[in-house]
Amino acid sequence: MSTEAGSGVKRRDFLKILGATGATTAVVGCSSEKVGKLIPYVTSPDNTVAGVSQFYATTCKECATGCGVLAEVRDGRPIKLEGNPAHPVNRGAICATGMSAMQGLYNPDRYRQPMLRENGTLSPVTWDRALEVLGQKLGEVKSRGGAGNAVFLNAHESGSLPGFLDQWLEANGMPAHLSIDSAAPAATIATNRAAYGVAWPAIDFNAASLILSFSADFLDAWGHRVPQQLDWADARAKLEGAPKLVYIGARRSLTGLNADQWIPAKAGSEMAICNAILGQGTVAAAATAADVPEATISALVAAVRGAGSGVLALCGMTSPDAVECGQMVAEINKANGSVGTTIKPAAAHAGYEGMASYLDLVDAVERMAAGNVPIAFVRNANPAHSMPAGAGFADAFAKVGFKVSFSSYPDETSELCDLIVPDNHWLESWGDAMVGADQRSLQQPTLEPVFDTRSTADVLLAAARADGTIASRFPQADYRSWLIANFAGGSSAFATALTQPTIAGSPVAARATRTAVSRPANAATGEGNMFVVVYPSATLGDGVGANKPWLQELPDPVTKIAWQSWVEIHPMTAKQMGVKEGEHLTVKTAAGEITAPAYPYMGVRPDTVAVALGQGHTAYGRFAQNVGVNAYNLVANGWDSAGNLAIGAMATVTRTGDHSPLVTTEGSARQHGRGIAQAMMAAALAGPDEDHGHHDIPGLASQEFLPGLKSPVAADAQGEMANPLSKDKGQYNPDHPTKAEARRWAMTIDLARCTGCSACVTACYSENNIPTVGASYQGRALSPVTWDERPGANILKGREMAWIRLERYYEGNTNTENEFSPDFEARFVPMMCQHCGNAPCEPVCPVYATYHSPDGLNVQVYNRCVGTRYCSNNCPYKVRYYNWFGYGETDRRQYAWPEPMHWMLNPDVTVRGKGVMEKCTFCVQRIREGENRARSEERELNADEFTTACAQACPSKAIVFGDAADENWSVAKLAYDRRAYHVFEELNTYTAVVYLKKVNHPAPAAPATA
Amino acid sequence: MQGVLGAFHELDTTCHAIEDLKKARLGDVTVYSPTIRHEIDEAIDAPNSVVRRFTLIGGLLGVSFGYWISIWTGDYWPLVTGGKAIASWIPYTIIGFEVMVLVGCLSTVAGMFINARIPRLTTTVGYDPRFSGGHFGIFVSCSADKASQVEALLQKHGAEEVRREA
Amino acid sequence: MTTKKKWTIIPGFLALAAAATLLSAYSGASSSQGKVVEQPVKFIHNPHVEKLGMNCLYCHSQAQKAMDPGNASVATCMGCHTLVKTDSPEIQKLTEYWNNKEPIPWNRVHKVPDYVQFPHMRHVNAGVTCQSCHGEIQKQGAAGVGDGYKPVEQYASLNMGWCINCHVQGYNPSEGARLAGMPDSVVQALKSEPVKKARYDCAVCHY
Amino acid sequence: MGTIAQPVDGLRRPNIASADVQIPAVTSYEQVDREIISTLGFTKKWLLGLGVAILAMLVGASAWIYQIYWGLGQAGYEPPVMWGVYIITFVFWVGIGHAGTLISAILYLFRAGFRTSIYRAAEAMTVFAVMTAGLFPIIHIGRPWKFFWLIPYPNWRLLWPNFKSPLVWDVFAISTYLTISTTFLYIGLIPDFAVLRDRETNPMRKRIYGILSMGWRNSDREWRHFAKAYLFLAAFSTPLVLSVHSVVSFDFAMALTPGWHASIFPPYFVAGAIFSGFAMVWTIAIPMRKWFKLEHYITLNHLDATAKVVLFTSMVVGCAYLIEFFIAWYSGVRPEQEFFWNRVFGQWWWAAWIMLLCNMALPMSLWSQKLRRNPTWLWFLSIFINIGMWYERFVIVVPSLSHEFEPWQWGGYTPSWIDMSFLVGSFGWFFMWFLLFVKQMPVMAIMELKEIVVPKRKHAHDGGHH
Repeated sequence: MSTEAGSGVKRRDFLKILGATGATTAVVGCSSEKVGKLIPYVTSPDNTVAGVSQFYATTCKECATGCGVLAEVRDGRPIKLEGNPAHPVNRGAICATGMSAMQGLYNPDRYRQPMLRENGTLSPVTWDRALEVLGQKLGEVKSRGGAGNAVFLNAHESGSLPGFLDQWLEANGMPAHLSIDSAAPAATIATNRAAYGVAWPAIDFNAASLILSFSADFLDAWGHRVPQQLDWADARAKLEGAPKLVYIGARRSLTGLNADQWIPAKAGSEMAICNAILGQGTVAAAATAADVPEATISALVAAVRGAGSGVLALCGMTSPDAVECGQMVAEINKANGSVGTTIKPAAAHAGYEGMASYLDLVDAVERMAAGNVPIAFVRNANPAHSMPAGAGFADAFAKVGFKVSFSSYPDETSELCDLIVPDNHWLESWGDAMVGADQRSLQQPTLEPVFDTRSTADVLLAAARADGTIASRFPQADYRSWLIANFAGGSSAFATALTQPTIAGSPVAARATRTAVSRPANAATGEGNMFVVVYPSATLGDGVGANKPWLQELPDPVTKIAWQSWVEIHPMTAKQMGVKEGEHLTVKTAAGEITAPAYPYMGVRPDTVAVALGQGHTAYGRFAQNVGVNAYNLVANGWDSAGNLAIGAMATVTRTGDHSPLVTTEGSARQHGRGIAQAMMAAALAGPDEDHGHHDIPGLASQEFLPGLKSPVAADAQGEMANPLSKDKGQYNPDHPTKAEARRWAMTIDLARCTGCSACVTACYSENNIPTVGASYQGRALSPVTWDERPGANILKGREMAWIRLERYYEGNTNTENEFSPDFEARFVPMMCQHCGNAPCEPVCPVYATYHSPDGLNVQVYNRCVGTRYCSNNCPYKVRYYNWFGYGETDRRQYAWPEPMHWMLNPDVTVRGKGVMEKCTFCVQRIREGENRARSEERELNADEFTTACAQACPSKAIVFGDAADENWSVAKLAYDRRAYHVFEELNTYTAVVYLKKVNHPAPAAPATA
Repeated sequence: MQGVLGAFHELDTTCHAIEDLKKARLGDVTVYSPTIRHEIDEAIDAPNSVVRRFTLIGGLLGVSFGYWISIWTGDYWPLVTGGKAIASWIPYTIIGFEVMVLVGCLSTVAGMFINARIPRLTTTVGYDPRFSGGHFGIFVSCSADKASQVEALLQKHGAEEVRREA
Repeated sequence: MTTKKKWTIIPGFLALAAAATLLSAYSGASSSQGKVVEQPVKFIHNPHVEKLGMNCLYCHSQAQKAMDPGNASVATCMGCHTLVKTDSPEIQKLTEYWNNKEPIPWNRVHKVPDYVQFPHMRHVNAGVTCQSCHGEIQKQGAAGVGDGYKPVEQYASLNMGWCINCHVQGYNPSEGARLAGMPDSVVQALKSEPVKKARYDCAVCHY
Repeated sequence: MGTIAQPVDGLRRPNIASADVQIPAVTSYEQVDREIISTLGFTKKWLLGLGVAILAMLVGASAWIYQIYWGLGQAGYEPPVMWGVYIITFVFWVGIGHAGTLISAILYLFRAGFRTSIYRAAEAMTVFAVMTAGLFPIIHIGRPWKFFWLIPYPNWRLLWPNFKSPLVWDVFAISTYLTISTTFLYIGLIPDFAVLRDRETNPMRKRIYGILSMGWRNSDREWRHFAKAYLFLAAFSTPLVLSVHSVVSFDFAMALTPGWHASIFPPYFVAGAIFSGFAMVWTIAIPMRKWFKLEHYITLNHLDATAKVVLFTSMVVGCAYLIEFFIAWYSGVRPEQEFFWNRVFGQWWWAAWIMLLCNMALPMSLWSQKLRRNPTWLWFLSIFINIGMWYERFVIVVPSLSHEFEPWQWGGYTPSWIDMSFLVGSFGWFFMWFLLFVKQMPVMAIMELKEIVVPKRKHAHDGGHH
């Protein structure tokens, strides 16, 4: 710059420039995050370490089974439910419904405080006001002497609470409460009580050699699902000696798909089949009634005779003649002497004792309709949704003087009530459940109540103690002290008892005996061109689970449809009616009609359609409202001879012409020769192992690397042409000080055990903060101003996020459109990231967001991923999932955990933001936690010290995880089982997940083998 | 620098003028022409351009840098992807090739700029806008005493215009 | 100044700014090293650690058991300060918190991003001294709570390159001991110890 | 219809043009200057075109902002189809980019005569096509604000990109290609800027052209180094063209997806690129030739020669399709066979048939010389060819991803309104730059045109002696 005056950059300009550049550096340089807080305790509670989980044992109250559950509590709130390994009922397993209780606890739509109906609308009130109104109303009813006509409807549960309720009701001069459960197998309970004297005898699959299931879906939603599935899987794991299952029914349920043979008996023909088996009826009559070849029936009769005391006949029917059929089935067991070997009344499960029949409920509704019920209480039951429209519950309920609801959810029934006194969730309250005649499983709260709710028993105690006349009969102030009062050893013994899975003893107070209402059966099947089967959904039950996004997003184990109702119709019938998948069908029975998209399913008889219960809520919350249709509208208000709701009916099915795509996660249900789900006959197990025997083709993937499960990590793929410089293999060097390379995390999945129940999918959602994407507010924009509000819209675009999915491939019977044949097989394959040694997804990632760790994991680093999605394109298993929207970002419209549901997020796992790829990580946080704990205790990892969430929850114990390089781990032995194979071996990916072939058995009642 | 400038309109006359000037060796000759003409190049008979050396060095530098950065970063933080070697040189050949082309071309351009001495900030002596249009120009830088000889020679070869440049 | 010269200022300015940004991005200036954070109560480590010889785990009791070491509960402080130096204004502030049964809202000084899982217990149990990462904390507050008071500051850059260097080259126990103010004999003895290396692939800290 | 002029005796063959395709209607250097520079004036039609292009570009830009805010979910991606319109448009524009370099570099080495009058427009088209293509890798990734992680810059996290990934090769290939073709264009433009500087009257534009021409003086020293540098740039660009589109094809060939995993991809993509590139040259050159009245520069011989190249590359591409089907059948690998059956009769049969029609059937019309020399037919054919080529990439990307190894994850794909606005935006962006270029810089290389024009000579026949 020239220095003469007036020219060149003046000093002042220069300083200005310097200032500006300095400013930009400063702005960019220092990170201006706001300062975070480090809040200590005032006085730190004993034996709690902030950031380390505590496990509290409690009992699951989602259904009557009463599984033992460990609630993982982190910093004062449960974040996950796991099975209690020591509990005799579920032995460490837990089902999808059990785990989803978390979403019931933190449900954003729960009542947050008491509500009172003032001039027509329910408005929040304080607890004092609510108790005052309750006391005043009770006083009025008792003073006017109408207490004798009160009605208390409680969702059925075993344990001491029913006894307490009856004590309270009796004290107030009110009749005993009705313990109702519309999803329970009422007809089977009635026949069990008649035939074996107990509501639910123990079912021993291990002792059985031939199981006849008359629509008894013991792997779906019938009876005590988890213990049944545990025993079933253990029995089937005996491979050659496994019991054979014959499923007799009009619709092949999940249990049917696991059966060795399906006899598609026409609805109502079961009685004839039983007669044929017992020899009281002719085979020909049974064959014509069931519309099944005569040879099959005679083969069935011969097979039953051959099985002797190994026969286990179960009846799960709900048709008008269900009770009579149940008795005939019991006869079959007795005739073959299998009572005591396969059916054990002595070791009965006490879950269903004391359940009211449907007739009792109808009687109560009629009394309400007659207007002489002054006060009605409802707790956790939702008859407004789960009763046939014919019963007219809503109008009857309207005539009740004062309606009190203890339910904590705004479901259809509590919306009709005048006073809502929200109950604590079972994870927030004390209690117990009876799992055996003398086996009591205690229940303790795992956190301070999330909202301003109180346990019902405490509310009732408060009301009773406020009423001078009966205050003396209730000395204890709250339910806990009531439980402890009569507990041998007082509260200290009670505290230690809480840590036991079950304790001996009976409920504190017994249930009051009640004379069941009995009337002659009045169920009629009505008329129509097709039969309709209405069955409780395996995940949503009859509607209780509808407001939980995990259960809505979990595809139905059979049809793989989520967030929707559907009508199952046989492809042949669909073709005759000119109906394609997704076209709306109207199913009209005498009681009512529903319209839903058609789902061609070859597992129903051509003359039958099937609809699942559970959907169609008009209230209940953002995830359940106007999703699907309520199948109860199809059911008439009829009951069988034991007073239970009879569901079977005839219907006319018509096309409506409009169409909505099925929200399904299934691409194609056929393997197209890819060999993903492999199976072998049980007999072949005796023969030579031809798969892994000879090595005639060197380098053949299926033989070469199977024993060498350890992939050639870091061995140079180009062999000797490798770059000599790459000798420094970093941690992949076996003698690197960290010894990381010595380990090889692997997993085996036994397809012989897996029943396709999808509990592993929900366990993965719960452990790894996987977002649910199907809610109606999570769709994408169809145009700058309109959003796709359909429920399941994202799943229509194939964007579900389940890291592990349950694939259901069919075998056989490919000509389903033209001919009906029941002989097809379904194979279930849990498919997750295979953590391949030669992972195709790793070399294509441009930023090392995915690589192969020395201990055999295919790692996905969320904060390094830029989202090119090439890895998902290159993955032959398609197990990588992408965050299309900010499901994990709180300020997003598509946020997946509306407050307070984000409390259950696992703090050890990153919640992924938008634009990032995610996949199964073999629960790397559990591996780290195990390794950190081992290092803190200065020892090596013990064999089978920890496992992944899916393996832990699996009710079939089909998944085993561990270090395949260390032979003490059980996975190391299983990985070299003769049934072991890798999916897509020919792609040379060296997967770390080894599948064990499914073992098929010849159809027991096939004509050829009779 | 001063010298004589002659503007021609025809190609053959320009070539003859260049050859005579070369024989007469009166001063170094700069020829302006609107485009590349081989006739002029042969008349000038200048040595082959050195740009090719720049290209060679640039290319070799590029390929070695390409390989080096790939292998060094691979070894710096050894992460195995897809069972491939940490420093697997086969894919790195592509990087080597691309960087070879990049550095090769840029060094060629640099070579051209350096040798042709552009970008040129000062205006040049003896340049006339017509030489980028349709005319050829010959500029002979010589002392004043030889200038008249040069002018005569240019006139002889039919230069349209001859003038002295300061 | 000819218009030509004036025009060159703008590209010059841009070049300078770009250079500054790049340099700061690379030189780690984007870490919050040396960050000084004011605290509600002027706590001084020196008298506690150096003079009284209290172990770090007395207050940060979870350093061996959890990912985050946590901080002393108010009860721990009041264990001594119900009697010791109750006249000092800082202790009066502390007692006031204690009387209102209100936790002391300490400000967090060291923060790793939330996609990093930094397990304190793994490092503490491996023998890494606190001072290796938090600097000679025992000297903090030696100048009392007067005007010379300097609160706890972030000693290390806490950025990824700094962690990785320690994992790759290994932690030198004698250097850790020296920083922790251990006697020289211990420091010399530890010199013969091998360097402690650790795994440095991504899944160790990012999952 | 320009007659084919015989080479003028006594004159050395021009540096670049073979004798066969001359521009006899152009007689003098001054005429070249006058006619080429006349194309630079602003016209209302040009302003209208620019306005439309900018509007289209803004549609794309606003779609991008919307997508960055909401996330890629707004696009029509339907797993397993994780790549869609953006990658198809990326390969489409990179493909178009290659013809420019082919014409200006490879044909320069072949001394092809018809190159001279179309190579500048083609080279500019290359630069702008690659600029458009370069945007798409950033648009299609989930976290576009972190795209710089693909570049090996030193950072305090000590992390480097994975050089084994085809996407990092892409970054190197596309950025090298953009740099080299821009340099090649600019070096060729320097002498023309000198001409414009000397002819320009408006002082501001004269100053800008002066700076741009970097003080070029047409001296023999400069021409000598220029010729050598130009030759080497052309030499480097030739393998670069072939390598860049091969690297782009490696994005697919390196994956084991059925339908992608084939070693025919590099030549198949390069032939496709040249094919669609020449089509875009027609789309641009034919209207330009009419509106700028340059018919006597881009004569029908030129169009005839380019038509022969298009015919050739069309047959190569067609042959590649047939080879792919044969290899799939021959390999006996069931996923491959199903894929190719699915490509022509599956869910997107219409896309495959559009591709076959536009890329194989229609170009066969170029066998007839009458059609080869009919500009309006060539222009319509070019539009169809580019539609066909867009669908070729569609047929490669989408059907293969939707029907892969895992039948359970078979799915569909429907582009959303965001995808389409990006496609419109990319054309807007390309034509905006091209229209700006056409009015700021000469659409034909003035200095190279002068090279093939017969220079004035005093004695016509004896010429310079040797």
